Amino acid sequence: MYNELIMDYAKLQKYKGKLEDALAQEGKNLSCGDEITLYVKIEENKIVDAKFEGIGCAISQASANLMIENIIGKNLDDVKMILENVLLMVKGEKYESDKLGLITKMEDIKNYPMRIKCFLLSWKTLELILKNIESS
Amino acid sequence: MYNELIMDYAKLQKYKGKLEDALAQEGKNLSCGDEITLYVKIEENKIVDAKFEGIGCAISQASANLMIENIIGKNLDDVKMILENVLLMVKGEKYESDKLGLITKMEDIKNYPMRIKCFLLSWKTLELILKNIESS
Amino acid sequence: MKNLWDDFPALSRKINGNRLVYLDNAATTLKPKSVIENISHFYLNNFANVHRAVHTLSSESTLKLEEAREILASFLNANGEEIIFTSGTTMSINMIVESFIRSGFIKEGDNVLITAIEHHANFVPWVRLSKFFGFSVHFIKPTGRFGTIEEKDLLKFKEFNPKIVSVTAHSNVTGQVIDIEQLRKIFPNSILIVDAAQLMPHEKIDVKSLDIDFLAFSAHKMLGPSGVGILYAKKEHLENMEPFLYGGEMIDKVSFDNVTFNELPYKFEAGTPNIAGIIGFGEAIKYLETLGFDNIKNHICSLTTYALKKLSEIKGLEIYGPMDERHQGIISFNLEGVHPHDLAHLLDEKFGVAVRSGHHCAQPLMSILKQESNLKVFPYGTCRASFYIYNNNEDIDILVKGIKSIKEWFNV
Amino acid sequence: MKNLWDDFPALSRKINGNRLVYLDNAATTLKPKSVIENISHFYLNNFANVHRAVHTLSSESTLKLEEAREILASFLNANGEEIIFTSGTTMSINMIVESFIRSGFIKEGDNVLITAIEHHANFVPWVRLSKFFGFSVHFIKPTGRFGTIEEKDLLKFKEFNPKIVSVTAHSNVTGQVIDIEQLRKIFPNSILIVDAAQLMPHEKIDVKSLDIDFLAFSAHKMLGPSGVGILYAKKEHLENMEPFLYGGEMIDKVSFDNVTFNELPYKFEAGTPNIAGIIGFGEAIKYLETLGFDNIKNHICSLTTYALKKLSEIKGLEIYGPMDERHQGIISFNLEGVHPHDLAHLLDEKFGVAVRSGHHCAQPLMSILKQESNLKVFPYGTCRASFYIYNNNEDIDILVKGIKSIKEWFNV
Ligand SMILES: Cc1ncc(COP(=O)(O)O)c(C=O)c1O
Ligand SMILES: Cc1ncc(COP(=O)(O)O)c(C=O)c1O
Repeated sequence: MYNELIMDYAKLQKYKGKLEDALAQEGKNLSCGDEITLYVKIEENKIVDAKFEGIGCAISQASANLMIENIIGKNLDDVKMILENVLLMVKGEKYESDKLGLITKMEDIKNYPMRIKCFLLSWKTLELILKNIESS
Repeated sequence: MYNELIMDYAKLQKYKGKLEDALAQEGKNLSCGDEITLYVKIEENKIVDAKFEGIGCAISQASANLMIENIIGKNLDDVKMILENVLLMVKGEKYESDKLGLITKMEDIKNYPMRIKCFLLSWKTLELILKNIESS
Repeated sequence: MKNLWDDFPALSRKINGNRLVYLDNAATTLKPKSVIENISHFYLNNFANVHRAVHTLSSESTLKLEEAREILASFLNANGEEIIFTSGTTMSINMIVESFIRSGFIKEGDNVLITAIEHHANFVPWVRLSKFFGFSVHFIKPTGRFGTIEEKDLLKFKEFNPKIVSVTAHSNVTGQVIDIEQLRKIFPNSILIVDAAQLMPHEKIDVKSLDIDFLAFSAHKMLGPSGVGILYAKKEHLENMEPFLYGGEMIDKVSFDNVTFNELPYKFEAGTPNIAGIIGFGEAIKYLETLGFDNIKNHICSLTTYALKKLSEIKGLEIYGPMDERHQGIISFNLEGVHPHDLAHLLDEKFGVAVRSGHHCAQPLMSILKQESNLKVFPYGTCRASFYIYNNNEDIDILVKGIKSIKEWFNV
Repeated sequence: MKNLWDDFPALSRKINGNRLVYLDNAATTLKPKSVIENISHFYLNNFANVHRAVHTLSSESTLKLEEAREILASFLNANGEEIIFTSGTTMSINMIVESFIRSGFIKEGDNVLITAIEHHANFVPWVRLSKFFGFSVHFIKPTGRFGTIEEKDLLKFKEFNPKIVSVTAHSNVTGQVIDIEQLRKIFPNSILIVDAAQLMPHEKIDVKSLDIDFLAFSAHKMLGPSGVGILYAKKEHLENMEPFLYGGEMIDKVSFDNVTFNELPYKFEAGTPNIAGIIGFGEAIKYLETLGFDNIKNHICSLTTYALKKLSEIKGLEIYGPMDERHQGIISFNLEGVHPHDLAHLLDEKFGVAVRSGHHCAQPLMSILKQESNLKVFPYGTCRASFYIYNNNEDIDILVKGIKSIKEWFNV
């Protein structure tokens, strides 16, 4: 699970911090108490910037960084599709790997049921944001 | 378990019925609803007669008949000793077989946990009578 | 059905020199080699605690446990989060009743409808806890042949509109299969609880199309290990229900004065589950599905028809239950003049036939059978022969021959 | 202690090319061949339902089950009728609490004393049900080194004279062994409940000489199968207590409006028990007694001493618990800058070492450790290494080497 790429993404600082004038959403990992706040700035149905705050394990940090790298610049429909494919990937089901780019380097997570929650922390937080947008 | 001797004792009529002017005690087998009433006549610390009423399986009937045959004419101390040895026998523990006579033909009962209650129905009723005598 | 004896090593045992004729399947079934080996293999290789650790063994154990949950879920046409692992039917039903009380689902004055033919597992929890909490329990009484529930018995309670209806889908004494679809039609607004301990081994149940609210059954009655049961419940109920067992894994946050709960189904699974047993149960379901439930049902029905015919030829044998197409897999009877314990014991000792005798944890039904019995003395119990996939007509012939010989021996 | 690896086939597994170093014994232990074979053999040959039938298989199953009960009884110095088979520690403790409530043993206004270091199994049932039933739960707070309970912490509650004292005998996080004799002396009049899930695998407990009222533990933490637990209780309590589970086997007479119960211990054992699991547990106890509990305890203590020494040499490693002779078998720690999940995962992936990470079902204790921790960020969890009979010093060397390498890799 822990290859150089994941470790590099775990330590990445680029997407860490607070974004002003952005949607903000908190997420929690029940199993270990890790918490994240995700900031997403959306313009004309497109994610133009995103950052996150919070500390956690290398898996959750790498996953959050990979997520942000992959959603910036995408429109919301594409982001939804990425999210769907990520959820299929962790369940070990068929998914479109060409939609996920480097995220597929974490595919092995599906074999570690205890770590799936770490991996999904940022994604579940993103899902909440998308749901809030839809319902408003 | 079911040899000729046991079947003969199961069908024995000699000790069935009511005894007037005797101690009477009811006993129940929780597991099958069988009930017995045991009558015991005691004179000068000695069992001079005994009978029983009630219906049940062959094992409980044979056991009741064998019991009565073995306690009539014995004084209460001897009866208590017989009872103790019977209880040891069904638990598969060491007992004095020469005290029990034909009753030992039912020793195999110890391997049938569900039938031990059938076998003990009359003995447990006798035990109650002995306890009542002691406490009065 | 093809001969399955090679799959069930226990069938090659000799009982006092006779081949084992195992007809006590309603109490518990034998286990196929594949299930036994699956359990051993798991203990030898992967065993670790589930859910809680990140290491390889624990991950493997967790994946296997959740795979078993998915097998059970698709077997019932339910979702994984609606499948709760318990230690057996008894625990599943107790869980429902106590959780209903804690959650305020049943309160003083509420009405619960059960039948008079229930196994104690679906009788005692209701009757006993109703005394403490002031709700009322009502009983559907069977007016049909020897303990058989007829449609009119159910209809009597239609206007009564009970809040909860909790019924066995298959009597463990009379062998009567209850029509759940009919039951649901008569009680469209009630919470419907089905004790499927006996039906599940014989028939596939689709909880969605039958609109069942709660369903309980045990692994050990359908080739699985002992100590494992299932509680299926609709998600909407589970979400609103207070847990029955509190402890590890079922919580979200715990502080000194507050507790919040984990998501479904874990909210209802406190403590270390019976990991190996659950995985073995998954294997048992796979085995049964390979045989096919249509084949299983046909096989059991044909055995039952044959047995009912042969047994009714024995004079002095009183057979309980409907004795028509509702009668499946389980036959209870008494032989005039022979106590059921003696009959069962002698069948074992002299003929290698394992049947059960006693009240079968259904004492209320026994008191009903007593009223209707034509025997001189009704022994408050019956002998019961029950069939499963590895039985055949020869087994029944041996049973019948055994009963006839014992009858002669007792001179009745 | 002699090398036992041949008895534990799982130890010959390779984890990502490394030999398995299994240090997650506090979660569950591996199973010896003899226990696995015992279970298989039972399923292959004798399996039938217990108590209820007169045929050979059922009689054999019943005798074996009751033999296991006797093994457990003499192991604890108790009587058979005081040994109740449950599905695990969690179920045993829930059984006590709910039965106390039903029986009126705890009522509004009563005081229950537990500790802040309890596993959720001995925490959540009390705290949650106290909300419904109005009794109060009080907490002994550990003032010693990182979660260690000192005598003075107990003495604070002496005058308080709580009705019930329910305490773990061995913390599953700090590894501290609690002195039960001392506890009993301080609370001579309280009902004393001991959660022995962790101590039982390491030490013999004599319930009579320690005057314990209730004792709960799990088979799977001491070489036995999953899905089996024990509740020991003094007969005088059991006689006055309302059952927790209602159903078959636990009753005496059942009518439409009344229920009377079976004798002890069956009154508390409703439904089909985990027959094979219970018999396997008997075999596990035999295995442990052959090794000898003195030897087991010595072995665990010597491993712990060695591990504490080696681990404390690692800079940046914070070790919790007393770190003196009370510290046995279980060691929790955190490495500054590395999340415990990462540490545990990497120990598995790169070194074959299985340890647990997380809150160990002891969240209240985590919040206490957080307060005392010197880490920059306390992760609300720890890594935990726990030892059993098959571990040796080399296992600890591999653990230590692993931690050191991970530390380098993370640059901390
Ligand atoms: C101290 C303690 N109590 C209770 C439990 C719960 O045991 P089980 O999960 O077997 O019910 C555990 C094990 O996790 C424990 O360590
Ligand atoms: C109809 C019915 N319900 C419930 C039960 C109880 O099942 P278990 O003993 O597995 O809990 C049984 C089995 O004895 C049964 O036949």
